[in-house]
Amino acid sequence: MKWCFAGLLLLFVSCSNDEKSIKIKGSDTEVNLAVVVAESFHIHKPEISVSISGGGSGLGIASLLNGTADIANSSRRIKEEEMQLFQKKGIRIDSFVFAQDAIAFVISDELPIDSISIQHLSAILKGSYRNWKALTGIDKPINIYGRQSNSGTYDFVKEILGIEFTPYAKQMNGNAQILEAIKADHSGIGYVGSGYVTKDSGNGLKVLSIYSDNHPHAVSPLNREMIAAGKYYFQRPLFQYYKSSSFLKIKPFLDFEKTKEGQLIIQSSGYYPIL
Amino acid sequence: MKKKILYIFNWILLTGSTVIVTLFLGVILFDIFSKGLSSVSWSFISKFPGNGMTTGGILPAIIGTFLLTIVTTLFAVPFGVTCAIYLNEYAKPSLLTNIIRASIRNLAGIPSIIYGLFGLALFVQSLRMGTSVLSAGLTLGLLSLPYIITTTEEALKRIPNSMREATLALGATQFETIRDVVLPKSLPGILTGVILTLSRAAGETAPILFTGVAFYINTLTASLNQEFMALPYHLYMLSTQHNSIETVRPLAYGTSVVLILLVFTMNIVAFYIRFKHRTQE
Amino acid sequence: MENMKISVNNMNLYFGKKQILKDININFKTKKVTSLIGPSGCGKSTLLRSLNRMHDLTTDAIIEGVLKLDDKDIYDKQNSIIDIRKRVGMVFQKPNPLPKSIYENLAYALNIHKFPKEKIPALIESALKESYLWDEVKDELKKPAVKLSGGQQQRLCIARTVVLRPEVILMDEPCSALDPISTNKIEKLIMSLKNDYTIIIVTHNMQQAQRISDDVAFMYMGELVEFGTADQIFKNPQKELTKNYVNGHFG
Amino acid sequence: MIKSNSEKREKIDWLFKQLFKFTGFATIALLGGIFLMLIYNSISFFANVSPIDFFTGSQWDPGSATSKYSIIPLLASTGLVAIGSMLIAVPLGIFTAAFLSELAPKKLQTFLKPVIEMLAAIPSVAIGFLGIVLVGPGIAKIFGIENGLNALNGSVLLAVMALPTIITISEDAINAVPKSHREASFALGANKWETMFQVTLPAALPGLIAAVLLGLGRALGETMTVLMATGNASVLPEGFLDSIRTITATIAIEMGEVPYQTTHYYALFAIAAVLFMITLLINFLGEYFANRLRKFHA
Repeated sequence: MKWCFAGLLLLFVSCSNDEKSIKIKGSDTEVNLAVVVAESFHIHKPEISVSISGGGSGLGIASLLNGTADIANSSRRIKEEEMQLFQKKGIRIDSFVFAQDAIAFVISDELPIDSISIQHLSAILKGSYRNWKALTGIDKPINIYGRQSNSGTYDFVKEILGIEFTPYAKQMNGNAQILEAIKADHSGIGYVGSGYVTKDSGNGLKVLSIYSDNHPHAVSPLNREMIAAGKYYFQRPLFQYYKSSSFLKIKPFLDFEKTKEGQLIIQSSGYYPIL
Repeated sequence: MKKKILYIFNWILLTGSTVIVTLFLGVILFDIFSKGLSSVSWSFISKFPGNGMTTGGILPAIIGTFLLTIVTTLFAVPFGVTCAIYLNEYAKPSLLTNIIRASIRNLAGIPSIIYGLFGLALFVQSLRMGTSVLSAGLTLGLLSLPYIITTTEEALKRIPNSMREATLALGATQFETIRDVVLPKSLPGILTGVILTLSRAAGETAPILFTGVAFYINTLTASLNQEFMALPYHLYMLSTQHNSIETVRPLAYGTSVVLILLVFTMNIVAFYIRFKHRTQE
Repeated sequence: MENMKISVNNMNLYFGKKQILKDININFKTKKVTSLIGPSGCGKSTLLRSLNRMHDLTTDAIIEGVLKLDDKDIYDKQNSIIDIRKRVGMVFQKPNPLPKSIYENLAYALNIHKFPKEKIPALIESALKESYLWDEVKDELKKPAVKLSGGQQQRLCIARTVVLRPEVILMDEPCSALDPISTNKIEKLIMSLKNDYTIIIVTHNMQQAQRISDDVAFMYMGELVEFGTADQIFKNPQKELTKNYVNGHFG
Repeated sequence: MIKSNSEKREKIDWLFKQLFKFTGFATIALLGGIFLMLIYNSISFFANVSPIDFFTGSQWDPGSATSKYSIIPLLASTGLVAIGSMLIAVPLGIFTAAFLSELAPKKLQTFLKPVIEMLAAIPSVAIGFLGIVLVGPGIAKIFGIENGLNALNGSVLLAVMALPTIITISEDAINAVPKSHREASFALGANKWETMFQVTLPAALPGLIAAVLLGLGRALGETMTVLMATGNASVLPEGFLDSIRTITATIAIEMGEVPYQTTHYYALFAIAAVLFMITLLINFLGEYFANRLRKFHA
């Protein structure tokens, strides 16, 4: 019994080397990319421990605010009200764009369309179109597989289209679950980060090209050149937010992302390097 | 004739139910082991995940679960056993003690995620332990306390009063009686309860979700204020969060096999202790 | 004037609101065997257990009156309960050896009372001899005590009490769980122990009380009905109640 | 010298008594703290959001511009999936318990009891995993729907998890029915089945109710399984084939990502408090029935 208490005490005392561990949180879109980067980073700086958690972009920013993360990955810009929370707490933050992402709209390859207009997409996501008939001639209900409200992707799509999602949109835990669902559901439509569709997303899926009044030529999110030219409608920078005060601690990791090796990893994971 | 049909119907009802329940376990174990056993190898349990967690092993998750269980044990066992000793050996039997006892029993039925909330509010925030093995371990410790208190009290209750009187009459103090007779004699019972509780804690996911578990960590968790990977969360992550779920499905199955084997081993150890103790008596 | 070892004056005992013992006055003589007899539930065990403060852990027990060991108040807070129990040992109805070896059963009390280490083996040997157990167990002192027969276990419990050299030994129906042969051995043991110790024994067995006692106290419904020498109580009881009981008319 | 030894030992005894008392109370206080923490944070929530909206609205949508905090869809989801699980688990559990105590030969019992204990030992996350890879696709196929992540999936899995509790307690309850009851029934000429359905099971009823309540408590509080297997759509469910989102899953999804000490954060504590009250009530009721059984047979 006595040594139990002693052991407990020892445990409390042995909390140290906080400086050597970096906690990265947030953005389901960026998490797998961050894992791959951290794996390579370990080879260069094995003394620094990097732990990564996913969730949504909101999770990352909230964790940064709550002090449980050192770097907040976010696939969207920080919101005004979030910024206010940081100011209220007197925390100064900086950001770093380490890659670009394009959001892909995915459907089953059994549906006979390859591209879709922004207007139709908005109508579907708002819930005005609830059947594929008007668009494809096939009489099937439209099932929307979206993300949860904390997701940066969710926010991004919502804001760029200027809509509110229909409450019938299913809120999936992550990009991967959306793909799984659409693979099984031949009348589904969903959106994921482009990193999820480039490699081994499996068969049965189709990535929609997007066109709008300004760009009548449909652009695929997998088209590297068009993205480099900034021509895809749903493309966005991927952010990493951090507290200004802890910059020195996380600098080695950010530096590694900027190296050629880092950018190569980003590219091979299906994202687009910073220009 | 009608009676006979009723007979057969009843028999089928009861036997059928039992067969279905047995089948549940059979299907669960068959599915997981038939698809997962081939993924499990020495390198699977001794290597880090690689290539964006699509290859490699689950070593950090095993180490994380191990560390977590140690923190849980060091917190829950001394406090739980002490509390049980207080309730059973010292506290006067009154309405208040009975209410406390009933509350503790009922706390064992509180959803585990609520312990997670409390752990977040208390350890992560108020006590500033951050998201870490320590916070998560203590949270699981809280979750384990009611079980440990209840099972320990049951073990203490099985010690007949005549055992206590034997030493008391020799001039031993109450503490000496507890130390020299009550605890040694109830040890197997306490141990069984503790191991069963820990096996439950090791398989828990909800309470560690926001108290310290990480998706991935590129070194082994070496200090208590670091985040960690854990087997049950790893399985959750691989089956719902990973970007190529199909590719990592064998890893998910392999992780389930390791997790279930771990939990079953702890259960078997506990049952063995109980069995051996019972036959000795 | 005979030497009094324990004296009980105007004692009342309650469990909660229920009165168990009513106005007890009794003196136990040094180096004599006193038997407490009476029907079940008359309070004789309760009285016995109050002599070495075994009720202390029964939280709702209230004891009034003065109980003295020699001239020391047993219930005085100044007096250590440890010392009281060391001087007043107790043997229970059912043998309750500790879950240890035979040797450790005896060594236990010596160790907690910090007897000098080098003296312990000799003390144990003499206690076992005194309890007529030595010849039966001397070759297997390491054996777990629970492996002994019931009678042997009870004699071990007596030896465990004797090893501390107490002044008084309380026995709560020590033979009720034993066969006649073991009972016989224990009775013999009691007869020899009374040369050195004051013995107070609770028994249901009239013949046994007659055989071993110097004094006998008859209790009924929480009251001490009659107290006297064994001859007096069994041959010439003063009270009708006593007469009926010892003649086996009730109880 | 001996005197001082006793004094020392009594001091140690006293010290340890205080230590046991202190840790005992500290542990109890810590566990009591859970309750206070929930209440405290819930009060902070209701300072911002009216309880009427909380208990009457129909939308849980904390992310939108006009945040809506209504527990109703979550409560309905939780209730639906838990009741569904009971519809499956209660008959299976009670009949299995009856089989174990009335029909099964000793040898079969020694085989079946570990089976039930092993079922109880399987971590919830593994059950949830099977919901994704096995049960969900199966349900999708049987009902011809595209996606099996729905309330029915959750109910099946929760039934599996609640079964060990229900079986164990029901079996105790049936075993506790005195032999004399059965013998009396046999003596009146009733056969085995009539005795079981008309005498034994009714006599064990309080225990069976306790079993169901405690199983229900387990199903209501389960997190990982429902989080993984039910699709997590926070709308009012219309049937078992709808995706649902329980209280536990909502906490699991959203707690990690809310800034601390905001309305949304407090909202999660408030729904947790509601869940806490419900499970506490059910557990106390279960205990009440279990005690009645004990007293009845004592």
